[in-house]
Amino acid sequence: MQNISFGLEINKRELHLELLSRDGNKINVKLNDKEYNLDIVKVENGVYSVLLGNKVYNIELSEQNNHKKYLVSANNDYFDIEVVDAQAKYLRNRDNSLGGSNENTISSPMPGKVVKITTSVGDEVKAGDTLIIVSAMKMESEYKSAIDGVVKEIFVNEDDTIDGNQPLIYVE
Amino acid sequence: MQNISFGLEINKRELHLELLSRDGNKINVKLNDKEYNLDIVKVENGVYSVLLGNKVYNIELSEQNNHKKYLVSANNDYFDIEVVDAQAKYLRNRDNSLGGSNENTISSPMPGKVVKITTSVGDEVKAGDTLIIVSAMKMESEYKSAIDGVVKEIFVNEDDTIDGNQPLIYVE
Amino acid sequence: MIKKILIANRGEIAVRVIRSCREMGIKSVAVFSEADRNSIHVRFADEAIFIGPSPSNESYLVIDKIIDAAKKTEADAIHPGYGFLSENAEFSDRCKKEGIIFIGPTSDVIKVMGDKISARNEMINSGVPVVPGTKENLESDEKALEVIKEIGLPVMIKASAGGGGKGMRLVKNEEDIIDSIRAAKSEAMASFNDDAVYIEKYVSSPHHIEFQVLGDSYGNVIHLGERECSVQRRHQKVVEESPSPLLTPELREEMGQKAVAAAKAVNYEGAGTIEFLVDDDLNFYFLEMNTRLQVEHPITESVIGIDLVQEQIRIASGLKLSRKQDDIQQRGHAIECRVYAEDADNNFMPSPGLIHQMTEPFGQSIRVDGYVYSGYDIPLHYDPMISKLIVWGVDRQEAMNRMKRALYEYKITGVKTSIRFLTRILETPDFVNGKYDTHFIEKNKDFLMNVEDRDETYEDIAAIAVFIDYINKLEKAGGEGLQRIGSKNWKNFGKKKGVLRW
Amino acid sequence: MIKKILIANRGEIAVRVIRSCREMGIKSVAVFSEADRNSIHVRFADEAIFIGPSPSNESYLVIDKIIDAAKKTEADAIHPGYGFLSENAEFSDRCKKEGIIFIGPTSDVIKVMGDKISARNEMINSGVPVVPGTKENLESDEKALEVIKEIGLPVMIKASAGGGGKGMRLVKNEEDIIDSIRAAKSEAMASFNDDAVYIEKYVSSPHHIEFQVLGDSYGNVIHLGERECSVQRRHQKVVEESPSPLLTPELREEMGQKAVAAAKAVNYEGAGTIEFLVDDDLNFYFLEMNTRLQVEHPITESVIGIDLVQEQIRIASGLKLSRKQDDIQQRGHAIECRVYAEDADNNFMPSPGLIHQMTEPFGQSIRVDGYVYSGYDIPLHYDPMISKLIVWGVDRQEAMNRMKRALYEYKITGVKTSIRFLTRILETPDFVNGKYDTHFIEKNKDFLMNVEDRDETYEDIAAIAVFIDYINKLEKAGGEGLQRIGSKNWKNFGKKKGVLRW
Repeated sequence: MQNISFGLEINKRELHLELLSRDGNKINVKLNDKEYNLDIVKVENGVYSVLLGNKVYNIELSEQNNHKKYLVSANNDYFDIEVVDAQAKYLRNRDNSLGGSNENTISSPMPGKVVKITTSVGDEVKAGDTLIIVSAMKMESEYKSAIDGVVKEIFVNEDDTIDGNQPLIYVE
Repeated sequence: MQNISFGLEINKRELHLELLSRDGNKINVKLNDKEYNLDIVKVENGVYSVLLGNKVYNIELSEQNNHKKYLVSANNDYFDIEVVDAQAKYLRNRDNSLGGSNENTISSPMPGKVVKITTSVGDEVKAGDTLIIVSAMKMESEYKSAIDGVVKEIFVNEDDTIDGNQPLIYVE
Repeated sequence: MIKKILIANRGEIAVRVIRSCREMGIKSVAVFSEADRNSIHVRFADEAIFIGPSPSNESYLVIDKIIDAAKKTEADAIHPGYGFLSENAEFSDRCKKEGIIFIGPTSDVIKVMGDKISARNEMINSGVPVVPGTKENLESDEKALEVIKEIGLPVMIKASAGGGGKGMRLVKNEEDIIDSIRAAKSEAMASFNDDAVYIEKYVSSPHHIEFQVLGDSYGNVIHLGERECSVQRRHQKVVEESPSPLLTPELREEMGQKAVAAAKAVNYEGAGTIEFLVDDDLNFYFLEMNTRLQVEHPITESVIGIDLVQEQIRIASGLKLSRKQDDIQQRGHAIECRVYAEDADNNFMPSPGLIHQMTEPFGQSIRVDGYVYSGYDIPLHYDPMISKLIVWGVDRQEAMNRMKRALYEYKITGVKTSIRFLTRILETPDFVNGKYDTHFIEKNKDFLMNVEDRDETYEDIAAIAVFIDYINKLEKAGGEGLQRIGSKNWKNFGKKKGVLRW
Repeated sequence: MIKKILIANRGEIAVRVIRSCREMGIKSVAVFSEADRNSIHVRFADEAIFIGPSPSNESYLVIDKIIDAAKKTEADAIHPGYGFLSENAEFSDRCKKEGIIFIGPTSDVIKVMGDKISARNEMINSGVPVVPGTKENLESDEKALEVIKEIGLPVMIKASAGGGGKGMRLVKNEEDIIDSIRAAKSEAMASFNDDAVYIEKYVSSPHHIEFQVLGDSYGNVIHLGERECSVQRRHQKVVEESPSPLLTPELREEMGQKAVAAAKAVNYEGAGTIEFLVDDDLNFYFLEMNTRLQVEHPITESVIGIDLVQEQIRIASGLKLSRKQDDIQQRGHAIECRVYAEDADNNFMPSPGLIHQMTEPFGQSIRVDGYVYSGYDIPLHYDPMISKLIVWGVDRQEAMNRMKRALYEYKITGVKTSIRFLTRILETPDFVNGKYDTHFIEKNKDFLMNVEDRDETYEDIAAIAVFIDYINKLEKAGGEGLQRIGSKNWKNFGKKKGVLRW
């Protein structure tokens, strides 16, 4: 049997997982240098029932915008988990090499509606300037530039409905 | 626009349906010679919310063994509905021409476990003879031959788990 | 205090017991057969342990396996739920020998109350009224004829070890007496390996009314009022309510006292139920005692404001009852409906299988004790009851209204259920007026099964929904299917930003 | 009696009102905006009618559209729920003019109680204690300085038309008085087009305790005991309970009498709530009256055993109150937790979006008043509250235990919710001991937000579940993905006869 293994990032901590063996629901997994023998069954949409020895764990997954990002809840705690395979590593490295202290893409972690854009392409802005206001569920949030720079691109219009983490304004 | 139309059988009553027009959720359908203007939205897996004028109807569908048979519940009433298109008509006609008073395929409407088979291939049986006993959920049901004849084929073994409406024994 | 409880059961009652354990801070251990790995009781417990193949006689009913599981998980107590091993004297004994607390009575009590003749005798000695009849096994035909002459026809012949209607005969005519006794004896021997039978006067159109009792290890016994359980189908309760529409306060008081006397007669510890038959003249007779939690216990919990499983656990831990009889007060009215996976229109044939989608009722004073969920495949091997719907109301009218509302909201697709049948019961005039006995379902069969007052528009709209669903399916399948029916504007049909694809 | 009610609201409160209508045999009419076609209130009502675009100021808040909908559907009454038009005097008036029963008070009562200065004056005249302060608008700086000297610092300056904390200033130092008054006035003018402000003594660390009252059109008024609402975040209630751990029977009696006096002062008809501030020395002061159903009304329903919406409808139909003050008795203890779609770890940012899967808690004495379901896309446009979880227990301890159990069972995926935050509140020693005031959340921030006592095994198992889920996904996608990770035995992974493919 070929080994199956790849990395995960959980709340920014990197993990390496390897599937050592499996037989039906019973799996043997190496997580970093810890071995787990689990009985794991998918019981509902995104819901896994896990037995570690006799101990019961219930894990709920929901896929986020792409297939590699998960919002996981376990014991009513939340974990942001991302699969880091070759493709993801490539993209991340590329993003990091693109990124740096002299650029800033503004986004809102919550989906919502663009209430107001207080800047225009070509404007010079200072770190801390409010550039865009997003509203969701009767709550408004202001998003500010993290750097001094020039507004290079605005990806949305006022009154647009936006997804969480979608790029809104690019400052360089 | 091309008309879309085909037949349905509801609790053995035949209906002909024709989609006259639609615009988003709003549809105009002809059912036999009655016209309906409905606002119909699928809200959950198999659950439709329907407005006829302002009146609210909730319809729950579940697909049965094949894609053309539905168990429908509405107002906690059950309807067995089958789509009767060209293919289904062909199959039905074929089945009917095969069938007749001198043959009998025994099946159980409920899924279950075969507890006992009281006959063998080649046995002569009389109408009313119990041929097979099926058990589900602590209840046993006996299935009898509808005709005098000879057992030609037995499709299952004792202790087999069976689906509802699957052929069990063929008598001719 | 007990620290960890193994629940030797499955389904709704396992879930219900696990809930009380969690609330008390007690660890719970689920056991599961092959069919039950993805049952909800496995998910809700703190621990879970596999005990064998799906048929209950290879898993849930095997005493050795349950004891093994309790030892492996170091459970200090076992809750048997109802059914399975809950009234098994050997199991109670075995737990004791293994040093595990059995949450239920001792084997002696189970034995005395499990044998109908010995139970009758205990009751007679304690002044609890029983149906007139014999106190011992009928050894000879002459004795039988003599006794029956004294009691008067009609009579019931019953197997002492009986249950489920086996070894039971109703005798109306003198010439049938001897034959009936012989038949009952031979059936009893075949079913229970014990041909002891006895005779009771036949109570016609009886009400089945039972009293919940609690007893602690200090000799305190209280009752928690009654449950009316006369809505029955094949000796199976379907709808229960508390208080009973039949009882007067005086009769309740008297029957409650007798129920306490019955429990005291056997030094009863834990939660138990005294079942009575009540005739139209309000004469009442001891029928039997159930030495375990009843399926319908939640209606008592609603009306009294108590958690019976917590009480069982406290009593088993050696604590005194926390309430006295005077603290117990019925408040408002509760009704329970048992929801079965069955086809009520087709002789109540079981309907196991996959639940496609389920919407349960919510809101004020509604309780659902269930265990199935959307995507769950109801196994063939166990009881067809999938949930109990319990409502409370200020009075009987409000409770009935609320139950009808809850049944309206309750949607289960994929399998057939008794929800519509239950709705019809709630609409039956005899039920609405609270004038019913154990012959209710038989008497009202025509009304209950009538489908002629169905709203035809529903049928048409159901057909249209299937029509649309099928078209969407063809559309999704694309290619051939799509071309066959033509296409205009279909791409967006039923699509909506963010809606999950089913 | 009212025959058909239009519910001018959405979300859980619309569903809740529809349920009572159905139980009473009253037809219900839902209204819905574009975003709400597939909301559950549309499915549960008897009729439903579209009223416009998603933003509430183009649909739920447009009086003309609501009135139109009521006329088209021939509703004889309108229930406003809470929020939206529920405390809008103009709407109440308009209903009256159109011959539609408004289920709530008259416009006069709404106006008097909506203006804080006039409400204060009504209370003072009726002998209901108010926080020491002014009875009228502060016209001059001199007057303000004089009044404040009399009351003593610190004081609150409040806008008479106020709400939501706007036009409100806390003044601790003498030198800040004049500036604060000017700032409050200008903010009040900007927000409410009315610069009237008044001064109240600042009650430090107050408890927020409110009394439910019911009044009929025959002048009868009763109170139904109190609700403790001190667990607040940004003036938003989060957890409520009844009875309050703070009150003594004597104080409850006294405050209840004052609440009744307050309602009688304005000839109050319907269900209303008198909010009080209570300080640590158990002095209490009228804060304001809410002339509608409160979000937290179910805890009163649990403890008293009453359906407040049914009572509202009966009163609006012109019936007399069915109970007298002496019939009202608190039984046991109830707690409510408000579940929000929000990210508690991230400054409580709203978290609208698609619910992938939801498991709601069930069992004894648990009530969920919610409106979202698996596959529902929570709209951006409305309040982030998705449900209220209400439990009842024999006593406070049992209620807390039950609430923790219910929160444990409550699973919502796809969006973040406040369930963990609520669980932490239930675990906070100050809450457990019942010793808390409106500063509870601020004071216990570190404990509430602490994540260090998390069980690390959960994190590992969460990672493994993702690992397996992702492998399954690659496997399903077939071809490339499958080859990349190799394959042995995968075909059957997670497959089981009859399990739905997700």
